Amino acid sequence: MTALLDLQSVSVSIGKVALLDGISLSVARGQILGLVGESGSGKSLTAMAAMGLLPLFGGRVTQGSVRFDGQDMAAMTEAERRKLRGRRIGFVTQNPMTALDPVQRIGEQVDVVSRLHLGLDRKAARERTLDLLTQLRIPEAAAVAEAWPHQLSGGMKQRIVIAMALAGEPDLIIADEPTTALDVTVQAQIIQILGNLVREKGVALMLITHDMGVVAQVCDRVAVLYAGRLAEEGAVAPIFAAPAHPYTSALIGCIPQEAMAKGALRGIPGAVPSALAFPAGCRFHPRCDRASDLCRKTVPTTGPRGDGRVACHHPGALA
Amino acid sequence: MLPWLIKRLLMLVPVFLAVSVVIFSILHFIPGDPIDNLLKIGSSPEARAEMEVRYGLDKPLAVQYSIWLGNVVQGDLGTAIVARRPVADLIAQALPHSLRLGGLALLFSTVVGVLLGVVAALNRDRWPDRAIMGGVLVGSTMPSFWLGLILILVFSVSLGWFPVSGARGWQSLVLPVLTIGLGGTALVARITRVSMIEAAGRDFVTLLHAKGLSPLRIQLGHVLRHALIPVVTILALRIGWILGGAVTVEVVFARPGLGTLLIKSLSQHDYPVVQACLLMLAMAVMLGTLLGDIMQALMDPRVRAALS
Amino acid sequence: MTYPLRKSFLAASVSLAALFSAQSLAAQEAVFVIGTAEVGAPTYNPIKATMLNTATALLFDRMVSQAADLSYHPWLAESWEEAADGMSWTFKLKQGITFHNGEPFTADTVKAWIELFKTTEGENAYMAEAIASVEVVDPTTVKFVMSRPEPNLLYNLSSTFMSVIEPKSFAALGDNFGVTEVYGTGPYKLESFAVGQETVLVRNEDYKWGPAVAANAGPAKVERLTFREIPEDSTAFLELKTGGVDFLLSVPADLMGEVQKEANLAVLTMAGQDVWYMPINVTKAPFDDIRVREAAAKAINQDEILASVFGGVGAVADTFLISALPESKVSDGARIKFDPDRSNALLDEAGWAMGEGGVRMKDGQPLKVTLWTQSDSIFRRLTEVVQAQLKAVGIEAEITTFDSSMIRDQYKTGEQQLAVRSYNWDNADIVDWFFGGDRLGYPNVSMFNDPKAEELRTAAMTGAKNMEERIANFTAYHDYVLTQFPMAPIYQPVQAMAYNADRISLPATINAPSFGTAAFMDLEVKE
Amino acid sequence: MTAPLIQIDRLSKRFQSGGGIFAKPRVMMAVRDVSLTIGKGEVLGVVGESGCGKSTLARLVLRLIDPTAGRVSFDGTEITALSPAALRKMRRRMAMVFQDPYSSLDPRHTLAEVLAEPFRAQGEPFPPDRLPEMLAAVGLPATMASSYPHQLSGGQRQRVGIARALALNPDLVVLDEPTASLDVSIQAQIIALLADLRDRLGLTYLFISHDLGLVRYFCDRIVVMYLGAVVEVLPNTTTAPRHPYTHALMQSNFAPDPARRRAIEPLTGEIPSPFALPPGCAFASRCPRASDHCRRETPALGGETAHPVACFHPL
Amino acid sequence: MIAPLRALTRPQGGIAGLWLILVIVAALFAAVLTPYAYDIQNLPNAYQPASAQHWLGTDEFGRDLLTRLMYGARTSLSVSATAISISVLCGMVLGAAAAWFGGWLDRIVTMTVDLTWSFPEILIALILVAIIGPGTTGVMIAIAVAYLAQFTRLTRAQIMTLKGETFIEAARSLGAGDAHILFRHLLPNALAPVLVSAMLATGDAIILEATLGFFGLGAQPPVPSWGGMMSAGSALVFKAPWVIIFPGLAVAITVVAINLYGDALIAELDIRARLRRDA
Repeated sequence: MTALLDLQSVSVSIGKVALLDGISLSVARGQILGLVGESGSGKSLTAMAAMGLLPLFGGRVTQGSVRFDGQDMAAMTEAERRKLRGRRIGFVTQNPMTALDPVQRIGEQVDVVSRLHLGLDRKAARERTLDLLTQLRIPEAAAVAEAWPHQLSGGMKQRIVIAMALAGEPDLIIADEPTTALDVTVQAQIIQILGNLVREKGVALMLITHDMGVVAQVCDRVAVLYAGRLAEEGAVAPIFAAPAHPYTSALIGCIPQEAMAKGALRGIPGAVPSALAFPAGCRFHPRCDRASDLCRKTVPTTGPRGDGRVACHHPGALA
Repeated sequence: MLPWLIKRLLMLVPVFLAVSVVIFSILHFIPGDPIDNLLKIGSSPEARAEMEVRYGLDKPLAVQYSIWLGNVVQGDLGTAIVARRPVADLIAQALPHSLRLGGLALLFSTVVGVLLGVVAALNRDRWPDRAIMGGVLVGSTMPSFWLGLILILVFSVSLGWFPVSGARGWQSLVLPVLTIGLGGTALVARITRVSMIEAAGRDFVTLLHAKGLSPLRIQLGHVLRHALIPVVTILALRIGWILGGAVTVEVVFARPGLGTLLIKSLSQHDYPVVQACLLMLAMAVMLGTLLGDIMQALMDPRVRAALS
Repeated sequence: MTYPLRKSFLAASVSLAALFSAQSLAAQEAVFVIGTAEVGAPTYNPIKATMLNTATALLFDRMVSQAADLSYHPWLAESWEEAADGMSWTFKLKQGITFHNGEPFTADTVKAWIELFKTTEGENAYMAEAIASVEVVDPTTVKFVMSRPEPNLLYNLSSTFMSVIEPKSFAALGDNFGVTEVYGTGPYKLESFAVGQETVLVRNEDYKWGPAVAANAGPAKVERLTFREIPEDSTAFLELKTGGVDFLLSVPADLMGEVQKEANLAVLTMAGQDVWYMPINVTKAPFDDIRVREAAAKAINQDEILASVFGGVGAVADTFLISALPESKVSDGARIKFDPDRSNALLDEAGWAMGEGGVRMKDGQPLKVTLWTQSDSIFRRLTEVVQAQLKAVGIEAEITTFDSSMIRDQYKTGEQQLAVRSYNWDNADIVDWFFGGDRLGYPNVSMFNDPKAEELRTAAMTGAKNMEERIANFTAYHDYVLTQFPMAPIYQPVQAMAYNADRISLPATINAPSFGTAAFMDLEVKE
Repeated sequence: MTAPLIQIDRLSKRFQSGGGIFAKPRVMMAVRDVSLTIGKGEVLGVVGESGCGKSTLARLVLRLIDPTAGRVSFDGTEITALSPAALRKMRRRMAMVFQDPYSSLDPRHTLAEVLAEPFRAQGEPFPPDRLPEMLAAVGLPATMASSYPHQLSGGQRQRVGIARALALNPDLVVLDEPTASLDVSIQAQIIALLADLRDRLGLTYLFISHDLGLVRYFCDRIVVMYLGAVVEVLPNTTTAPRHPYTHALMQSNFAPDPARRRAIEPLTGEIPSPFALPPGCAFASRCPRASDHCRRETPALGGETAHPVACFHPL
Repeated sequence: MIAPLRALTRPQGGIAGLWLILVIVAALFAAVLTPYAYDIQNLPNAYQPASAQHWLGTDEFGRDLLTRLMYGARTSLSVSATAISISVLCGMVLGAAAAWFGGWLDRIVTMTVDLTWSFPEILIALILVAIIGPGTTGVMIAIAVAYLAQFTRLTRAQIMTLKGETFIEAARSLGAGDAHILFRHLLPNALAPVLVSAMLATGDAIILEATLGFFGLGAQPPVPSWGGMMSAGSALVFKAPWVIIFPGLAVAITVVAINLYGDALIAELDIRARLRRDA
């Protein structure tokens, strides 16, 4: 399977602060990549780097390459990148409540994508919009298209955002914590819709989340980020079966489960460090129960493990 | 929205009544008596009493108020005691000048202010932004009478481009409009810039970029549209402020208008005129707030929804 | 209507201006700025008003006109005759005169007018007080029957306040007369009047009964006159300088130098009719002590004020009347002149010893008084100088500024101590006006009520059978008032006018005491 | 079940919004006719989605807001009938930990001041020597006493919030989604701390959460709320749900185990507006089992006393 | 309070602060700093342009302009600052009461404040001076009343926002009484934004004071105030323009400085968002 989106050793800074350090990951058509980590780990920034939208936040790629369908994004002009966005890369944001322009009708906000990228006229674009809304099981699509964002519920809005992401017939969808702001019952709805897209349309999906349960449930591969670095990456089943990186293992252990004994849930001690004061060596070492002097001094290299990779001086064994 | 509008208009009635009470009563605290201006020196108390009867000043304040209000509602603003003519005439003479000056100043500050605000916001924290915001700050800190005098000194006295004073022809409007407009420009530019920057940081803007829209289209089609909502609202709220704030400029440029009429009548204790002027300004303020609400509702469907 | 633009205009702006101009200024019109003292005159009703502006003089005519030498000449009255005992006057009227509304001017008109004048409420009725009744002898002859001799009658009849109005419309219009409509026999008709802003007059084409003192009997030479009211002298000057107006009817002395710097501007001066003075409230301590009054009066350095505030234009005042009036020739001892040594000596004598900080003290109280003035800039400047001059002899004066229209109410409270004022009048009866014991507060700002002065006053006002007697009586009255120091005279200006010599031409001499109808009849606009 | 500490009897709360001289106010029943008991030493979980009234219920229990109807008794005292002064005294026995660790601490107060506040609020002198102990109890170093909230991480702030709640040794602590705005790793820390404190101090918890998984891990008994009403009370964490809504909640909770992948069966339909509840069962619009009966009549909480459920067609 | 000092370390805040300190020092020590008196006239010496003896020239009474500017700063700054202090004090009480008690009190206060807020300050001040009479006291009260709406509004908005904060609810849950919440939480938190906006308003008040002075309603002569100095100068704008230009510049530069320093202070206190939300 060839990668549609391929990040090679990407480092990102905002101003003088280095936030991402040598991130490599890829996602192929028909595949769901889960990108996991706590807040401050650099998940959203990775998404922005993939979209070429870092300048919006005053950021830039300082090292490494971002390739989409074989083309280096850095070598493209801004106009070319703009043609990728919306057309070949769809984006689903974290908070559907604020993702829509509150003073523009729903329909127009979806229409613009197919008019801009597919060259459809007003009428054709609206037909396509209604078609997409119906596909996403939005009842009374025509009425919704004429509605204002504030008239819709959160789950409905997120489906509109997904419709916008789909309107350009993209090859890749990047979904940045698409369910965090939603109620749990609605969350299932959205996850199902996204999963179906990959199965039915064969698009690639990069699903950013902090919820290992979601990853376990829908992703093919998972990349775990910690403090701007990649901790572990690989196929979902082996990693959940036997996490190599202590952080991955700890994250899984943080999800309360019915089967868990009382007192088994202990969390990870400490907190994610600030980007202004990343610790030396392995950045996870202050919170890690396997940490040695080596971890405190030397940055672990990323080595292969199974079909994936891990960056740890003391990785766990394969199952 | 129509039921809301009707309700909103009905709401103006108690406000109007409250305002009229304040306006009517406050003037009676001002020391001095307009009758003194009319009476012959050394005239008898009887003559004075007669004069008071003639202008209705002998009755209790509450009665005077109800008579006055009754007349005002019927469009009769009374007769000026010192100027000795219907107050409505005086207002009719002054109002067009004020409206012309205020309207043009409003237009000027809106157009120039929005333009500057947009340029500054698009160049945030770079030199055009700093230059514009610096200039705008300086422009807004100059006392308007002083600015007016300096403009007269430069453009009228030295260059001879515009007349020094008066209200005759478009030329005489240029400097006063500029003087008032500069202050308003500062306000508008600042709000536009801040709202643009704020709006540009909202989530939906990121999504617009992700949809592949061009930055210019995003800034002018979406961000500016949002930024204009507070600008328009505040401008509408400040209509009365601009009309009344023209006082100093009207004095400096010796222009007729509500402001000069008010000042003059105030110093002469010509109650009916002062009351009428204040009432006009209060009405402008009230209509401004109404206009602000309407504009906001027109521009923002959320507000519209909250209203219906 | 637009502005005649300055010649030095940039060509571009000229063409731009031409594009936007609604119409260009017709040659036969001129724009005047009336003096700041006349700004805000609310009406052109001469019977009722206490304040009239120059335009009034053009709407109406008077019975008689006055020449520069203060002699009286025919106008609406062709000739007149005073009875030997002064108890009646007979006027022969000109024929064929009509009012602006078409009504004829006849002896009946005069009778109706005088009756209106005497009965209409207002401050001016005293001018016709001595006229007991008016008899219509024939359509062109009227006889005034007097209740007492009135040597001042011709003066009163030449005053703008005794302009002849059209009696029918006056009665019909009520308070609107002089505001919305006005009908006189004058050389100009009212086109529009916006109080405090401007008045536009158009020529009365039928006019041919101009005053004898004017070369042109009518109609007037300029078709249309605009009188603008500009409250600030400097603004008015700038308008003249930049071509916005053609003529300033009053230029304060401190601007004279500036006017003279401009090549195209000309200055016209006429004998002054104003006196600036400092009333002293004789009832308020410490000025209930005549020594303190004298000290304050003699602390005023008139020469310094003339030189510094008024740029040396005009003359010092050392009596209450303009020096052109014979009644101003009082005894030398009565004249009030700057004498700081005397001031200091008097204050020492009165027990006010010089204290710390240059302020005199008595019984632990500082010599602190109030000094009221008007908000007009020239008043404020003069007052500040007066304040400094009083301080030089140890009197600390605290300035309070009032709006000119408000200050009269304030005087009526009697709370004032010192003030700076000016008046404009060219008749000695002004002494009565400002120091009469029955007008305390205002106009008698000094609250002066002296039994001896009252006796002298009655004699001056009503006791004279002819002019010589009247002059003698008034001189005595004036002399006595001065010795009581109810005020300090400061300055008498000249009447100064400035105009754009490129646009306006004036007759070589203006044969009138002030710039009025006679001057306007002969005034021309250059093509 | 032990003796009840809290007895809630037919509690209702109505909110009005908007309204003015001319506008008709919009009325919302945030809590509808809720009756519950909380035993001494028990951890009672209340679970439901946003807008279900669980936070309102928490505030009603502490009488931070006054109920529209119904009663709350605390240890036999009816607190809904207490005078303000008596209520203030009572407050030392019950405390609350809030959802947002950022806005629940006054930005201008140091931790020492924050922890002194419970004493000041009760008009008692603050024993400064207790400060290190109070901080240690929630796992914070004593050196932090002079720090300001903005110098702390979210987890640390929430620890301060817990320390403040425990300052006066209360019997009941109401926990209003104490971990909802924290990262999972920190959430686990806080839950562990809360469990630890409960064991050591014998506290009674009313634990509000939207996360059924968390509630099932942490609580003894679980109350499920939907649009203001209790739809089911699970007597223990292992009981199978009987209400279709509880079932759906459980289905929405993904286990971190790829081996247990299953087909996702999300709910369809829209949640009715709380301002305009339809007649009948509030869940009917999204319920796969709903019948016409459900749309007409409101099911009462009934069935087994230990495991009541409000449904005409329970699982 | 460290923030005011920290604000000085920012480049703009530093320059602005320096000017303000300079003006305040000049105002306080005018008597020592200048050999001239503000009130002694020297009429022959009138209208002198700038020279070595008179750095900014002399006015129409021959008095040293720089000296009068320094003494004028005393009047202008003290009148404005005092007026704003009164205004802030009353505004905080009114605004806090409205926000705290709500109900009809709040409605009436809000309506009054909204209406007066839309009225230009200069008009309110002019009417009040007409009632009270001219002079520094009148002007001070007039300015205080003119800005009352602004501070009432701001305080009310701050308290309303703070009332919704969880820490208030937390205090209440601990049994804290109204006084405790008002004085230990609400007012301290509302203070910084109100004080900073009071400082910015002082700038506006200086302009307002100058405008009233220009109308001749401010400090009465010979006491100089910046506006009063210009009112004398307006008649001679072409004869001795410096008489009016310099006081105007003093006003403008001082107000710019207050704004720049205020901006720096806002940045230091990190309250921009709160000020904007409530504007």
